[in-house]
This record gives sequence, C-alpha cells and structure tokens, in this order.
Amino acid sequence: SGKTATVQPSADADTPKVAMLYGTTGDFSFMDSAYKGFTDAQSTLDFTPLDFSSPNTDDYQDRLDLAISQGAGLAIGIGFQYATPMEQTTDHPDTQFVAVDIDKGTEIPDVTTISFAAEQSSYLVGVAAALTSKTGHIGFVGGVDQPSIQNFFVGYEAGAKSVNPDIVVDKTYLSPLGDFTGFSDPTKGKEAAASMYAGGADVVYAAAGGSGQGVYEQAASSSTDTQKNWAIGVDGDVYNQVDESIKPFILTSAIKNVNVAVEDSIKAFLDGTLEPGEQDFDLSNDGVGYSTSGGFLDSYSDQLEKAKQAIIDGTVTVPTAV
Amino acid sequence: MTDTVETTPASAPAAAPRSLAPSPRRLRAALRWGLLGLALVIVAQYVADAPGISASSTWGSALRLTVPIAVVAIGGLYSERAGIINVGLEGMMIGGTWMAGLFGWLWGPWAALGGGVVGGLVFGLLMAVLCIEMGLNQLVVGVAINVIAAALARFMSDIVFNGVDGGTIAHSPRIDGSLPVISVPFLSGGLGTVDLTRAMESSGLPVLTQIGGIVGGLTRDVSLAAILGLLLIPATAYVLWRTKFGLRWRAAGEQPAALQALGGKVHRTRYIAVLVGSGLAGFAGGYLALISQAYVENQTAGRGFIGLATLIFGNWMPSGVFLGSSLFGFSDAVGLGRPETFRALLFILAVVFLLIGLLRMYRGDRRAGIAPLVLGGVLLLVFLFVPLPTELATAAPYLVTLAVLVVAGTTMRPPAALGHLFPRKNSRT
Amino acid sequence: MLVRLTGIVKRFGTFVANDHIDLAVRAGTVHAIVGENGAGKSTLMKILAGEEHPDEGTIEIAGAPHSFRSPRDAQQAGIGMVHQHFLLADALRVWENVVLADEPGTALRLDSAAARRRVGEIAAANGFPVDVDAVVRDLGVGGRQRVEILKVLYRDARVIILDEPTAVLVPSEAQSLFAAMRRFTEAGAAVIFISHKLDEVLDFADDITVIRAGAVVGRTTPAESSAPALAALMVKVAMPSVAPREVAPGTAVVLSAAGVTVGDAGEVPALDDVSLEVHSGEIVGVAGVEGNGQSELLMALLGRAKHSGTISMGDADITDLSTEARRERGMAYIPEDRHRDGVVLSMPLRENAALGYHARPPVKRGPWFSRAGAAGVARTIISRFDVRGGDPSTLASALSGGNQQKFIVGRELGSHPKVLIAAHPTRGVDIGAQSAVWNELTAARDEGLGTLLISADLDELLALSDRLLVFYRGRVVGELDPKTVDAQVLGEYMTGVRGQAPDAGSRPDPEGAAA
Amino acid sequence: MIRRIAVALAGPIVSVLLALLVTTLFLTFGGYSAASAYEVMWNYGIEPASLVSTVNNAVPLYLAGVAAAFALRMGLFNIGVDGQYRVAALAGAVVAANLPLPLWLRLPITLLVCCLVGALWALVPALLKVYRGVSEVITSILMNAIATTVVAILLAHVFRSGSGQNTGTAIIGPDGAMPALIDLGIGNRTTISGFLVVAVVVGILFYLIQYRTVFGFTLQVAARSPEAAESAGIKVNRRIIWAMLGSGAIAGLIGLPHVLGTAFRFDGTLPTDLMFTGLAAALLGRSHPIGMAFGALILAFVERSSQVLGLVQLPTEVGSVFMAVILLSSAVGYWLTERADQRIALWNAIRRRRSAGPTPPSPSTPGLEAAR
Ligand SMILES: Nc1ncnc2c1ncn2[C@@H]1O[C@H](COP(=O)(O)OP(=O)(O)OP(=O)(O)O)[C@@H](O)[C@H]1O
Ligand SMILES: Nc1ncnc2c1ncn2[C@@H]1O[C@H](COP(=O)(O)OP(=O)(O)OP(=O)(O)O)[C@@H](O)[C@H]1O
Ligand SMILES: [Mg+2]
Ligand SMILES: [Mg+2]
Repeated sequence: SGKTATVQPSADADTPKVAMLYGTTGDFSFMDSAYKGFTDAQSTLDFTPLDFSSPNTDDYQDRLDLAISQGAGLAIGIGFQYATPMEQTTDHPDTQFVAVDIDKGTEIPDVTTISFAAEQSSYLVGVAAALTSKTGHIGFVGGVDQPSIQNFFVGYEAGAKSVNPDIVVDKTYLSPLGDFTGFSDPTKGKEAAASMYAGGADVVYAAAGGSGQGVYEQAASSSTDTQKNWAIGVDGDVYNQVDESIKPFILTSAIKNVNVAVEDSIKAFLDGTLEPGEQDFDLSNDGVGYSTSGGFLDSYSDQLEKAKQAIIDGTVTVPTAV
Repeated sequence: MTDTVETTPASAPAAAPRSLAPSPRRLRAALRWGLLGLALVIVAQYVADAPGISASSTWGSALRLTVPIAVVAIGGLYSERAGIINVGLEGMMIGGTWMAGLFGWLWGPWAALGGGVVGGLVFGLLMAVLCIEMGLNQLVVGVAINVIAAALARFMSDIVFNGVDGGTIAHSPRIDGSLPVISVPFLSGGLGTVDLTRAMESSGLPVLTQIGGIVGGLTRDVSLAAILGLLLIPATAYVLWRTKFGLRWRAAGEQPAALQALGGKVHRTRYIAVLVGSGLAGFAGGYLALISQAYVENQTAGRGFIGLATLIFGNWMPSGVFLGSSLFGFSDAVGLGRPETFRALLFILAVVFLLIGLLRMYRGDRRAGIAPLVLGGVLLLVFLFVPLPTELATAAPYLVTLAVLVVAGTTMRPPAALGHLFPRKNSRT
Repeated sequence: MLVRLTGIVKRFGTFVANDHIDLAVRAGTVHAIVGENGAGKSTLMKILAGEEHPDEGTIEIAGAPHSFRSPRDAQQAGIGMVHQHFLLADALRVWENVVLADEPGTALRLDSAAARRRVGEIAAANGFPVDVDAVVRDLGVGGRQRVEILKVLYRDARVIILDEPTAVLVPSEAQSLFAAMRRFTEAGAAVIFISHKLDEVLDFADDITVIRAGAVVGRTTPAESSAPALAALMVKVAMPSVAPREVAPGTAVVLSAAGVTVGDAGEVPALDDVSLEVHSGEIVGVAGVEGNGQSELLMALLGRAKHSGTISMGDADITDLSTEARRERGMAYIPEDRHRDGVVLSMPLRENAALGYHARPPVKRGPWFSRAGAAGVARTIISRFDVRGGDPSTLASALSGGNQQKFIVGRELGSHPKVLIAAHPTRGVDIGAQSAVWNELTAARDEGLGTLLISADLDELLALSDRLLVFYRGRVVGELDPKTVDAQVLGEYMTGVRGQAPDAGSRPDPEGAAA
Repeated sequence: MIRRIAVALAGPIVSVLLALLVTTLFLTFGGYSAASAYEVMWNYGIEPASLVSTVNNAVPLYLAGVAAAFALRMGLFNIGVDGQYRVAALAGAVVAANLPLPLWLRLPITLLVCCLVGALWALVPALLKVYRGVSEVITSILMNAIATTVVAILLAHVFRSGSGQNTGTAIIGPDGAMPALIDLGIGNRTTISGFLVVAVVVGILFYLIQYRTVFGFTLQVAARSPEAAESAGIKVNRRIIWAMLGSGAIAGLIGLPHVLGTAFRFDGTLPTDLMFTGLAAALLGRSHPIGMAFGALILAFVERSSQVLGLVQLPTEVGSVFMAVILLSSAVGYWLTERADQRIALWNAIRRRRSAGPTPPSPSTPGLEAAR
C-alpha cells in the first residue's frame, strides 16, 4: 500500500466512497475481522475506501459527521455504539448507514443494522466441549465482564448442558465492566486457564480477545500424556492463527463472520441492493458458526449438525444475555 | 493537640542492616506466622469448601503473577533509591514487551529476555538524560515516557510486525520455544524423580494435601525466567547493603551533596541506577512477552503502576517489595480462580485482622487495635452472610493491598533526596 | 608553609566573592579566619577543598602547586573540610557516612567489618565517643559534627578546615573539640578554623586572618590583638554588649508551664515534669547541653507536641489550643533551625513575612491573602531590622544566614507579642547582626515582653537573662542568677554533676539558687 | 516585561516545534511523508466544526489538568483522578436522569453531587496518608482499580437501564442535560457546550483559591516546608486533606461533559484515560490556570485533527505519538528557553558593567541583584 498521503483523497476519485468507522485494529477479534472484510472488499471491488479509525471512545458522532462531510456513499459503523449517533443523524440523503453488531431487534430508520447470534455459535462449541470432555468439567474465560461476552457464556453453558446436564462449567472474567485490559492480558488469561485445567476442566472456551493467546498456550503446556486439554477459540478460526505447536489443542472456534457482513454490505451497496432494516447473521445464513479445522470434531459431526439444525428450525431456542 | 512531628521508624530503611541473613529470632517469628498461616489455609479450605486455596495451581499462579510485579518494582527501586522518581515504569515495561517480541521472534526466548532489557533501557536512557543531565521534572518525564512508549509501540508495530507472518499491529510474530522449566527433584518431580508433593496433594489427607499443594505449586515447573526474576531480589539486597556501589547508591538518593563532597560521582551513580532499573523494568516486560509467547499490545495492563505501588508499599526495601508483590500476586491468582477460593481468602484475612486487632488490644494499644478489629469483623460478616458479586474477585489484589495498608500503615520513608535535582557542579557560567 | 593560597579570585556572575586573597597556613598551627556574614570565608574554604574552582590564583600544598578538579583531588592532597551546614546522609549509619566513596573492600564486596573497625579506631584515638553503628539521624549536633570530623580524619587529612564548628556546640562540646584540634596540630596537621566567636579565636588560634568583602583586611595573632580590635577590623562596629537594664521586670506571669511531660508511654520522657514561669518584661534563659529536653519544651509550648501537664498564657489555659490559636494570643517563636522551621527558602520575603501571621490583618483581608499587606510587613521588617540583601520580592534563600535570622527576629518581634519563645536567636550570625538582635530583644523586654530564651551560647544567656534555668535529662535541675553564677558552676549543672536531686523536678534546687 | 512575555511564549512555541521535529523523524523513518500528514491534519483541524469540537473536547482535559494541579501545588500526586471521575460520573448520570427537578435546579445539583463523590473518593488516600502515613500515590492507584470494580458492580446490578449490549444508565432527558452555550450554526454540530462555562468558573476558582487566598498561601507553605508550616500554626495534615478533597472535587466533574453532553447516560463510552492527557495539559501549561487552558486546547486540537489521518492511509497513531512527544518536548522547551533567558540576562549584566567602566567590586554587595 502506498504510504504517502494523498492530500485530498476525495478530490478526484470517481468511484463511490465507502467509509468504515471503527476503533483500532489489533483486538484479535471483532475489529480485526471487520477490518479484514474492508480490505478484502477493496481487493475485489471497485470503490474508494475511507478509513476512520480512532482509539477514543467518545467521538463516534465525530467520525460519522466526518464520513458524511467527506462525501461517503456508505458509512459502516463497527460496534453497537454507532446505534445512537446513526439514529440521531437523520439528515443524510447521500449517505447510506450500516451499523454492525447491533442488538437483535433494534430498528433504526434508514439504517441497515446487522446483528450476530453469537450465542448460537457458542451453543454449538458448548456442545462440542461437552462431547469432547472426559472429565465432565469445562471452563470459560471471558475478557471483560460485559453483556456481549456474557452472551458467549450463556450460549456455551446451554450447549454444554444440552449434552450433559451435570457438566460443571467454570467461568472467569479477567476484568470488570469498563476495564478493557481483560482483552489484552494473556498473562492473566493463561493463569485463569491454568487454574481451570488444574481444577479438572479439560476444555476451556476463551472469549477474551488477545488474552485468549494465554489460554491456547496453557492448553498446550498443561497437557500431559495422560491428560489432553483443549481450548476453544472465538470470532475467527483460531486454528489458522496459532502456531503449529498449539494447533493440536484447538478443538474448534466459535465463528462470527463480521468480515462477511462488512464485505456483503459493500457489495450490496455497490450493486444498489442495500436496504435499510435488520439483518440477522445467525446459523441459518452462516453468519455465525463453528470451525472444524484440525478435524478434532469429525467424530461428533452428526451431533453437532443435529444441534445446529435444531436451532435453525427453532426447536431449540438458545438463551441470550443481550 | 496534633502530633505531626514525624516519628522516625525504629529501623531506618537506608542504613545497612547488621546482617543480611535473618536473625534466629526473626526466623522463629517467621516460622510461627508461617505455621499459623498454614493452619488458617487449612481451616479456610474446609470452612469455605475451597480446595483452590491450597491447590498447587493457585500457588503456582501466584508465583508466576508475582514475578513481573516484583521485578518491575525492583527496577523502580534502583532508580528511586538513587533519588530519581520513576513514574515511567509502565512505559519501560511496554518498551520491554515490544523489544522482547522483536528479539524473541528473531532469535528465540533467551533473546526475548535480553530484548526486554534493551527495550527498558531505551526509555531508561531517555529518563536519565532528561532527569539527571537536564534536570527536568521527574514526574513529567515519567508520565511522558508512559505515553510515548504506548504510542511508539503501536506505531512501530505497524511498521515492523504488521504483515509479517502472524504479526499484526497489536501482536508480534510468535516467539518460538520457551525457557526451560525446573522442578525440584524428589519434591516436585524434577530430573525425572518421584513427585512427592503431587502425591501428597492428591492423597486427600488433611494437612498433607495442603502442604503438598502449596509446596508443589511453588516448586513445580517454575520457569527459569521466573527464577531469574526472583533471584533479582536477594541480589539487589546484596548490592544495596553490601557493596561499595550500594553505599554510594543509597547516598546518592539520601544526600547527594555528601557523596559529591567526598569525591563520589553522583551523576554516574544515578545513571547506573536508572539504567539498571529501566533494564529490569524491561525484563519484567520481557517476562510477560515470554508468557504469551509474543508481544501483545497493552499486555502490561498497568503492572508498572502496581509495581510503583508495591515499591512504596515495600518502603523502598527489597524485602518489602518481595512481600508486597507476593501479596498482590497471590490475591491476583485467587481472584482468577473459583469464587469460593476468593471467599476463603476473605476468611483468612478476616481472621488475621481479628487476631492482629486482639493482639494490639491485649498489648494495650487500643487505638491501633480498632481498625483491624472492625475490618476483620466486617470481613467475617461478609464472608458469613453476604453473597459476593463475581466482579469483586477481579479487584481482589487491590482490595487486599488496601486492607493491609489500612491495618499495617507503616510510616513510609522515601529516600530523602527523591525527586531533587542535583545540578552538575560548575555547570553555571 | 603547609598551605599557601595566592591571589585567589572567585566571581559568582558579576559578583566578586573572593578578591585576590592570599593566605598562608603553617603546619602544626590553628589558623583562624574571621569576617562578617558573607565576607567570603566559606567560599575561600570551598576553593581550598576543591569544591569550587578559583577564577584566578594558585594553591600550593607543602610547596607543590595544585589545581583541584574535584573534592577528591583536594582530599588526596590531604585537605579535608567540615562544612558549616553538615553534609551527612541522615538515614545512613555513622560508619557508612565516614567511609562513603572511599570504602575498604573489593569491587563486589564492601568490607563493612574493616570499615567499622577503622572508624572506631580513629574515633577512639581522637577522643570522640561515637557509636559507629548509630544512624546519623539519631545523633545530636555535636555527634554529627564528630562524624564530619571523622570523615576528614579517615581520609588522613593534613589540613583540616572547620567552618563555624562551634556555632552549634555547647561549651563542653566546644572544649573537647578544641582539645581535639590541639591533638591534630601536635600530630603535624594544620587546622583552619572559622568562627564568629572572637574569644574562642583569641584563645585557640595561632594566627588570625580577617576578611572583609572578599578581601584580606588584616593578619594578626592573638597576642597582638583583642576582641574589640578584631571586631573593628571586621565590621567597624563595637563588640555586642548589653546595657544594664533600667526597667524592672513586671510581676504578671505571661507564660507558665506546670508539670509538662513529653514522651512516649513506657520510655524515659524527653521532657520530664517541667514547670516554669515567665513574667512580663523578663527574659528567662534556659541553659543545657543540647538534647536535654529543650526541643521538646519548645514543641510543647508551641502546641506541636503531645504532652501532659498544663500550659497557660496569662490567666488563660492554652493547653488544648492549637499552634495557630496560641500564636493569635500573642505567642511569638524564633525557631532553633531557621531553615527548617523559620522561613520557607523557596518563597519571597513577602510571603515569609506572613508566615505565622497569615491569619490576621494586614495579610488576611477576608478570605484573601493581601500581597500588598504582606509586602508592607516585609518592608517594615527589612528597614527596621536592617535586613540586607533583598526586597520583599527576593527569595529567602538568597539571603545570607545572618540576614535570614534578622528577618525572622524582626517578623516575630514586629507583631507586638506578649510572649516570645526564642531558640538560639543569634546562631551563626556575625557580631554586627548579633548585637542588633540583642538590642531588639532587650528593647522588647523593656516594653514588657516576656521571653523564654533557649541558647547554646552561654555568653548570650548570661548577658540577656534575668533568671537562668538549667536543663538536664529533661528536668529543670537548677535555677541560677546569671549575674552571680560562674561558668564553672553552670557547667557542673549542665553536665549533671550538680543539682541531681532524685526529684528535683520543677523546684529550683536550693543549692543552685544559693550559688 | 516584554522579555517576560517573550519567555512565556517561547516555551510553548519551542515545545511544539520540537514535537513536530521528533514526529517528523518518526514518520520519515516509517516511510511516510510527514509534510502531507501535517497538511491534512491542519486543514481538517481548522475547519469550523473541528475547532468547535476542539474547544468542547478541551474542557474535560482542562478539568483533569486543574484537578491534578490542585494537588500538585500541595506537593501531592493525585494519580487517582481516573477513579474519582469514574465514580462521580456514574453518580452524576443517575442524579441527572432521575432527580425530579427543573433543569436550573437539577444541573447545579448534579454538578455538586459529582464534586462531592469525587472528593469522597479522594478522601480515602488523603485519610490514609494522614493517619497511616501511606503515600497517596499507592492508594490512588489502588482506588482507581477499585473504582472500576465498584462502578461495574453498581452498573451491572443497580443502575443499568435497558438491555442488549449497552450497559448504560437511564437516558438523561433535556431536563438533566447540559444546554448548549452558543450554537454557531455553521453546519453540523457546531454548538459550544455549556461546560465551557463550568471550565472557566473552575479555572477562576482555582486561580483565586490557589493564588489569592490565605488558604492557598497556607497550602504553598505546607507543601514547601511542612515544619515551617507547623511552626506557623498551619496544620499540614489538614492541608493534605483539603488539597486532596479539592482535587477530587474538580476531578469529579471531568466525566460530566461526556455524560451530560455526548452520551446522555453513563455507559461504556466514557473516556477512560483522561488523567494522563489532563496531566499533560497541566504540565504544558505549567499548572497555571491560563497556561493549562492553552495546553488543553493544543492537545484537543491534535487529537481531533489526527482523526483524519486514516483517510490518507496514514497511521492514526501519529496523533498519539505527537501528543506524547509534545508532553516531553514541553519540558525540554521550557528548559531551553529558561537557559537562553539566563544567558541573555548574564550577558546583559556583564555588558552593563563593562559599559559602566571598570569599577572595583563594591564591598557592600549589591552583587546579587546585579547578577539577577
Ligand atoms: N553559589 C553562589 N552563587 C552566587 N553567589 C554566591 C555563591 N556562594 C556565595 N556567594 C556569594 O559570596 C558571598 C560570600 O559567601 P560566603 O559563603 O563565602 O560567606 P561567609 O563569609 O562564609 O559568610 P558567613 O559568615 O555567613 O558564613 C556571599 O555573600 C554571596 O553573595
Ligand atoms: N545558587 C546561589 N545563587 C545565588 N546566591 C547564592 C547561591 N548559593 C548561595 N548563595 C549565597 O551565598 C551566601 C552564603 O551562603 P551560605 O549558605 O554559605 O550562607 P551562610 O551565610 O554561610 O549561612 P549560615 O550563616 O546560615 O550558615 C548567601 O548569601 C546566598 O545568598
Ligand atoms: Mg559561611
Ligand atoms: Mg554563616
């Protein structure tokens, strides 16, 4: 990519402009995934990207205003925090809004809202965990004690209990609500997992951003010849991200296709088919799912597919925390 | 009637102790308190139904969580003992994690530790030049280093790590391999011998189980980096109290003019102290990077500040730093464990505080006895009747440290010249 | 000649502190340097000790020219200096302070046993009873000075510079210092000795050099000179003296203490059941070796230390009042350590003039701090008490010690107090300033001020006091009449030889009163 | 006088130039074009909307700076500002949303409650320092972490309103929110928040209390020489408590512009790191009420204008690098200008002396004045 600033980016561009408004990359999950969708779209589609990243938590409105003033035809806001600014910005005739990861059931006029049924994918990895566990004891390490993360736990626990009602599910959040160090503290992640593995859990689901790294490492290093410990990743397919030596311990990952949502929105916008309203990314449209890399779940694929189908059919309703 | 006239503590923390090895009396006292502690742990385990409190995993975690805080605090001790306030520990630690990520990725785990030291040194040099040479306000420089380190780490990651295999703007490529781990032979299974403590821990017999858990946790699979880090504490104590440099180092922080008048080199001493200290803070960062096998953005998570707090908590003494950081590390480990383990810790604290309070009352020091009694009583009531919100566990180390401060409340005695500029002689025209 | 300084010039900015000074010191002699505050004595000595670089001039030691780049160089040439303000690390032990920067042992190990032995030997050989393991913070002034001298002796100094060593010592301590000085000179060393106490100089020096405004204005010997002659050379003022009092002391008690005890439970109290009274228009002197409860008495009277017993001003019991309230009732205080208690060095004189008087007009106007008011007070003090070297906006640190002291005296007396508690009011002050301070104290006395005067300077006590209380181990062991007492008897009281009745307590010792 | 002004201005100017220089070095090293980055930032920064936003965003930074400075002048390092405003902002959000009173009553009460809560949170370190001799730095650090936990618990179990991912308190209606001060009406969101008034009032109060009252004087004395203070009848312990209370009370206001002006509730978007940026503003402005305002404006300007960097494929971290460097260079800048000033003074003195002819050094020493 060219590193020189193009002084007036909007001056001579004749392709439509698409702005992505997000925090900062490097969170190992949500933002990275969205960013991946944005860059993937750039390589296949023809548009002018406007990249609005900011580490601040108080300038969502600013970023939105900036996108409009720069003449963006589409503004994609990453994070539920964009719901309010987008709702309050009523006058945007030349700009279409997409809000990604909004609570299911939120309707904002003139805005495309995309929600993810993270509890559904978590349910499935919960099923996988319960099926794999030999000790009847599994764990969950959450980064920050906030609803979006609690949602993972609720689904996970429900999934596990659907297989084994007596299963013990440990949970630890690395930091309280409002303290985001829990998403980037692999040291604590590792110790939390260590305590669970030592306490008898043999599968630990890490919904902890960068802290998850510690959990994966601990799964590998705490495994012995007699006792194999597993870790479950989140958001992307962690199997593909970790080192070779860790791969054998990554049971599966709960996938949340934020990148797909971003890329699809851009595509729809360019095609002229983007409509305001709710879009739910869930199991039924493969907006969320679980990964099978490594083939550790091959022997349980029937049960997993059955559970998945049951959710899609509505015979099973996964509880949610949001 | 006020009594603001500061009573000087009986032992002056800057004067060399007569002997570095604890006296038999103190050993006996330590043994007594140790046994009492063990008894409490056993009781607490059954009262709170919390096997976690004596599990080897908890104690192993405690050890591993103690190390980075202890090391960064010792790093702070180096510079503060020489009279330079170090608020920049967090930044130096960040520098350490980043360089460790770079070095470790290129040359493996040992280089990661070395890289950590280098990363700390970069900011140590900056601090030394600005504070010692130019005499800028030490708080300003410290704060600035924290901000700069965080910004630079991200900026540099974008340039160096982003795009190379497995690296991102917030993450270095993986550090392959790790430092050897060590277990004690015949006690925790080192060198392929029997693992006595594990057998004890799984025996299920009271007392044996707990001793096995605690000793096993502290001696099994301890990383060489952790051992190195912990060894820094006695090594620092030795340098501080028993070497020529140590004496000059203390003098530079207490009364630099006296040192200079006798021909000592105040600036050189301060340089060395600040640089060594920053290197150690970076080492602590390197240790963190080794745990996650990579540099991860923000992985210091405020440990530099905790180190600073620990340094003050420990009254600028290596032994105090050790105590403070272990207290912190242990409560952190407990907070990360199961909820009932946290309750067990509450129970232990309650009993200890009540005991201290009663002891003080019995000795006639009523006023000093009230705080621990009240606090102990409240904790006991909480333990018995109040269901604790899970969020509280994450604050365990902070709450425990605060409670200990309320009860113990030492009169801190910082180095007398801490924060004072010492201009170079004859630099004025 | 062991030391020969020729044509030394030292400038600070544009100010010339030393102006072509020549000085020659013979081995085996005590060479005194006298001069008023700010004459440039300390500066000259710092040059000799390698702490300052002369702008011009040469230094010769035992005939060989030297150019010192650091104190270390001077030490190697055999020069050691004991500073006017001690340079000791309070938190370190005696032996650590002594061996600092010149420690025995190898690079990786400080041989503390050898160090302690060596320091102990030197101390014993020179008759300095010091506990080498004591922490310096716990030592009194005399002890600290001995540590400073030990530092010099430890480095085998042939030239020992003592900058105002006796200013802080009580007579007995001063005597032992002089004895030690003699021992040094007998061993072939030279002692350079700065003092504002001319009688000491005349008693103990072999040669005397007088400095004024940075230049040598006279060289003499005790035999050829006298105190008035020296004083005339120095400042062209007469020796300080006190005219016999003309106004009789009043009868009203303005300050009284009854059974005041200060100390931690279970320990020997530092101040033990002391009772005393000060009448209006009276100066009550407190004599005693430093550390016998005087500091605690000050703190108790001022309301800064916890104590038992009662303290009253006039009829009012002020035991439970705060320092602020006591000061508002007319208690003025000249502290023992002016840098610590008396002024804030980093503040201008204007703010310093308000110190202690900030809660009343003209400084306080409603909630506001009136700078104009404070500056007015400062200006009054400066002009009335002849404080030199600054105006209200000058930082207190820019004043010399003597002028700082005059400023403090002026501030405290200028408020028209009822009671003055004065500790060492002329410590380290040249004789010109000293006589000014004495005059102020007696003038205020004649106007009815009751003063409690604590001093280590016996001449001062004897000259000013109407009554003299002697403190020993926290108790009043004697009440003496300064007009009749002789130094010998007083010394015996102060050292506890006399007057130690089992519970002499507050009652004046009959024998002492008779003496 | 002119020289004094020149010196006062030279400091910040040199600082900014230094910061530009260092940032340029980094950018060039990273292979970016610094000139184009600055151009883009400047162009965006001076747009009216940006300037308005700069002013609004400078307010919390200014408040944080004043809070830190209030304690610093008593020699206390209140590193607990973060925790104090966190707790206070929650209290403020709850009061502002629920108090059944008209705006003109509700708003002042909200401000007052925030001050009180912030002060209370700061009281813990103050009391521990006075009664237990524990350094305020360590307790403040602990209290910050505890504040996060306490707020998390209160939010999760007591004050949370609504569901979903948003963990905020109830929405604050127009009867509780801060009204706009002026609407410039030149496009989107160009209203200056009423908090500007609050900031100005706080700045004036800070100045009066610290520089003009007897209380401020006693604080200064207690900070510089506790012993002299005690002898003068100033109770140092009380000053410590008051200074921390004052600092905490100001800190309590920091979160309010966001709560009452941006989010209209307390939620996860409350900025968390204002303490250090505020401290940076205080340091840039040398703790002087007006200097700090400039410091806060500069930092807010950089923060705002760096938002645009992503547009031109430049890393947004440039903004944070610049802010970090400006913090340091401000200290260096002051150092340089002070040195230069001293040199000039000395040259002047010597020249004056020379031109006055070779006078012998006057014995009655007005030398010190001459050297000044
Ligand atoms: N570091 C300095 N910078 C500027 N001026 C100085 C410095 N040190 C000393 N002076 C000047 O030199 C003069 C001489 O100071 P010095 O300390 O030698 O006086 P002194 O004779 O020792 O006085 P005292 O009797 O009070 O101790 C002072 O009045 C002061 O004006
Ligand atoms: N850095 C400095 N700048 C300007 N003047 C200085 C400086 N340092 C010292 N002085 C001056 O040097 C003089 C002597 O300083 P010193 O501390 O020796 O005072 P002193 O009179 O000897 O003190 P005391 O009588 O209390 O022992 C003072 O008048 C002070 O103004
Ligand atoms: Mg002198
Ligand atoms: Mg003097």
